[in-house]
Amino acid sequence: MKKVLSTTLGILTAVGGFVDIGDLVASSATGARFGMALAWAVILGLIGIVVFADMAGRVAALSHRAVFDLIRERLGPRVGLANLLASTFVNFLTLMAEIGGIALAIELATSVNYLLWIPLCALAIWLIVWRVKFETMERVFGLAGLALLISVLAVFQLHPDWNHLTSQAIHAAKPHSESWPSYWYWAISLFASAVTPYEVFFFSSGGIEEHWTKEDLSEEQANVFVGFPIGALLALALMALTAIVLMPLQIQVDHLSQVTQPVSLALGKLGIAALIFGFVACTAGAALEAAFSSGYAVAQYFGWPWGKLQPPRQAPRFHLVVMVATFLGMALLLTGIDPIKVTEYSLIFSAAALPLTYLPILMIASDPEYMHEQVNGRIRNFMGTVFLFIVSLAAVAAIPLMILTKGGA
Amino acid sequence: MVHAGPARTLGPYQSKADRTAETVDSYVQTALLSIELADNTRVNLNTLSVQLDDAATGASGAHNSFDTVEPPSEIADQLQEQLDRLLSQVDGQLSALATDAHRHHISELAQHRQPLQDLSQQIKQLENQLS
Amino acid sequence: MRLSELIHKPVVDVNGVKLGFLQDVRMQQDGPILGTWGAAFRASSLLIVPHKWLSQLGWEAEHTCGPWVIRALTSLLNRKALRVPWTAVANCDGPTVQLNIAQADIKNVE
Amino acid sequence: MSGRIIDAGYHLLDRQIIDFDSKLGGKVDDVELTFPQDGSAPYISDLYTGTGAYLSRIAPRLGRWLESIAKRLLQEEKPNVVWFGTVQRVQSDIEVSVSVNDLPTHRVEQWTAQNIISHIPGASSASE
Repeated sequence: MKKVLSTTLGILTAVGGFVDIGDLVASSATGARFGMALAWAVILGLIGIVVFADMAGRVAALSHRAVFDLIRERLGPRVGLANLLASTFVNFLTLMAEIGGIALAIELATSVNYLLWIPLCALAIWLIVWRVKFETMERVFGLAGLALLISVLAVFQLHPDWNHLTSQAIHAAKPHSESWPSYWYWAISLFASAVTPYEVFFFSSGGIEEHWTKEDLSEEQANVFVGFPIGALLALALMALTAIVLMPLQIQVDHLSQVTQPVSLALGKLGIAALIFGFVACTAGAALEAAFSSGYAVAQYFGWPWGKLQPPRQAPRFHLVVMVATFLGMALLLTGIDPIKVTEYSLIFSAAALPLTYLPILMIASDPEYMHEQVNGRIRNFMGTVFLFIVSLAAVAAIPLMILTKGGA
Repeated sequence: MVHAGPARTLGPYQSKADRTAETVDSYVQTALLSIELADNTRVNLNTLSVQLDDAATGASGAHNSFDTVEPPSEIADQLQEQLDRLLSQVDGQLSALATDAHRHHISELAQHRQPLQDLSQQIKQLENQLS
Repeated sequence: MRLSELIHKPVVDVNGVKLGFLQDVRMQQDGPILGTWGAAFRASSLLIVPHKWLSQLGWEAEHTCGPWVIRALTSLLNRKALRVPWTAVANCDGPTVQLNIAQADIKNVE
Repeated sequence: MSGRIIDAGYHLLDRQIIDFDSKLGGKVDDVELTFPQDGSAPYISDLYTGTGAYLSRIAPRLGRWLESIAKRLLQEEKPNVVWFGTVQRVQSDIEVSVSVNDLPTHRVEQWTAQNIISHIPGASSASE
């Protein structure tokens, strides 16, 4: 049990990348339209985030410095500021979308309009950041998010044609009813959301909140190699569910309520109850991750005290940033902005933030001044370079594809 | 009604009609799946009514945005009239369905199955003519 | 004077020939004693690089770590970098760092 | 060639300042080079930290304007400066021997704490 508990930071971080509100719908929507053809994008995203989260975790454990603190040090104030603005905008849009996501999930359980839940959800998220210890928050939401494993059970329960699914995934062929731009748009949005920068901010800062040192590298590794694969597994399960149930019926997914239908078919009311609990836990976990990351990025860039290592009074500006981001997000949501659409727009800004986040991490992970004897080996550097190239390619292609397909239409 | 501007040639108008038909048919199928789930008591009432509300608002949203586009020619007029008739019937069925769900009249949901299946059939036929 | 005013300032030799931009000033701990720190860091040499945007992307000559492809690219782009002793600086509060020796006489110091 | 060798920009600029109790005290936003009267090479006498010095590197006019206001407001000649004499250690971050409360960035931190954060219950107690 101790082993599982010690990997909840990894699980919680992975939730933000693979099963936040945007991914719950995106994974389901791609399953309904492309079957398992875009599974490779989730797998590629998994490898990418494992490579970079592991590096960021090691940097945090060895140098006790978090990612955004090092980004400014490596890129200087001007380019660092550009990354800060892009990342903060992504963090804010994501935080807003996740608060909306929690409300949408609660609406599914209560059929009371999601707008009414938003103030309560925003207050709950802020209160958790304000009062709850980091380890406690991480344990609770990391484990609660595992309720989404019900979707894996549902896939087996539907007794699918496994050969058909695996051949779809391997051939990764574009269905004739879909256009190439929308194929690549959805592939890039699945990949980009799996490697969103705030996962790396949260994971490395979380490592410092947990006082990681050289001795904790095995725990760091466990977090990476347990947490992120679980996240990817959940995303692939949701994709498989809609590929099996909704694709034959030509149902396109653009509401959270449609995502529950395959599990309802497979496991009935109990399945839905567990799934909705998983939705609430994952969107809340992702909201906390985005809220913390908003504070982490700004405070670490300016060198202010940050995090839950001390009471709020001793990290006032960090908490101020989180507070403003949370309640500004709430206010915008109450104007009726569609939370699911918001995560798609954040893709544009992560295009700029992606390369400017992962280049400094790659360099610092090989710098003996920070890593002492734990500098990157040849394999980590090779994988890091390959994925830095893929991430930059995705970043360049994201915006034109979004315009071309008018948001994946 | 605010006109979003005429689609100059038949081509774009036809593809707009085709996409609208596809979207509305997707919502009809969603509603049919919800009815089947409700019949087998595999979905709780709250989630069911949200599913049916989303289907109703989704379909009428697609219908409204289709109506805002002015048909550029007589052939397009005929197409618009044909599709519009189908979409209005769908809107009627889906909003009745959503209301039944909110009033917890689960037994009455099944009566909407047949009309929705016919409408889905007709929409699919229209789609085949278009593409 | 502030270091940020010096960094990325163009460097000109005694004949007015532009040599590049000042990337950084190397310091040696042999200045006056300062409080509990000890001997202050005193300027010993300066590094002149051909492009200033490189260091803005973290690709600084002599300090870039990372995979060999990044290190190779950085050293390639910075191959014309020059390290000049601080004694060669005539004055540096104008718009450029003015050296008191000609480009030909500059020998690269470590 | 006695004493340690560093590159001022690389090893000092934009580095995290921490106090003797490793509490975070802002970033090194700039470095002051003092030119001795005898014309010998300049040496590092102070570190700058704070919004004024930071902005001066990105938007010089705006930064200097902000600094002049801070000077007038706080009646101090160099309000956002840390004397290099108080530096204890220069590694991947810069440790100073003074407490974070005496560092320039503490004023705005203190102002935020008193005027905003402490009005909210639970501000001073550790989270459970």
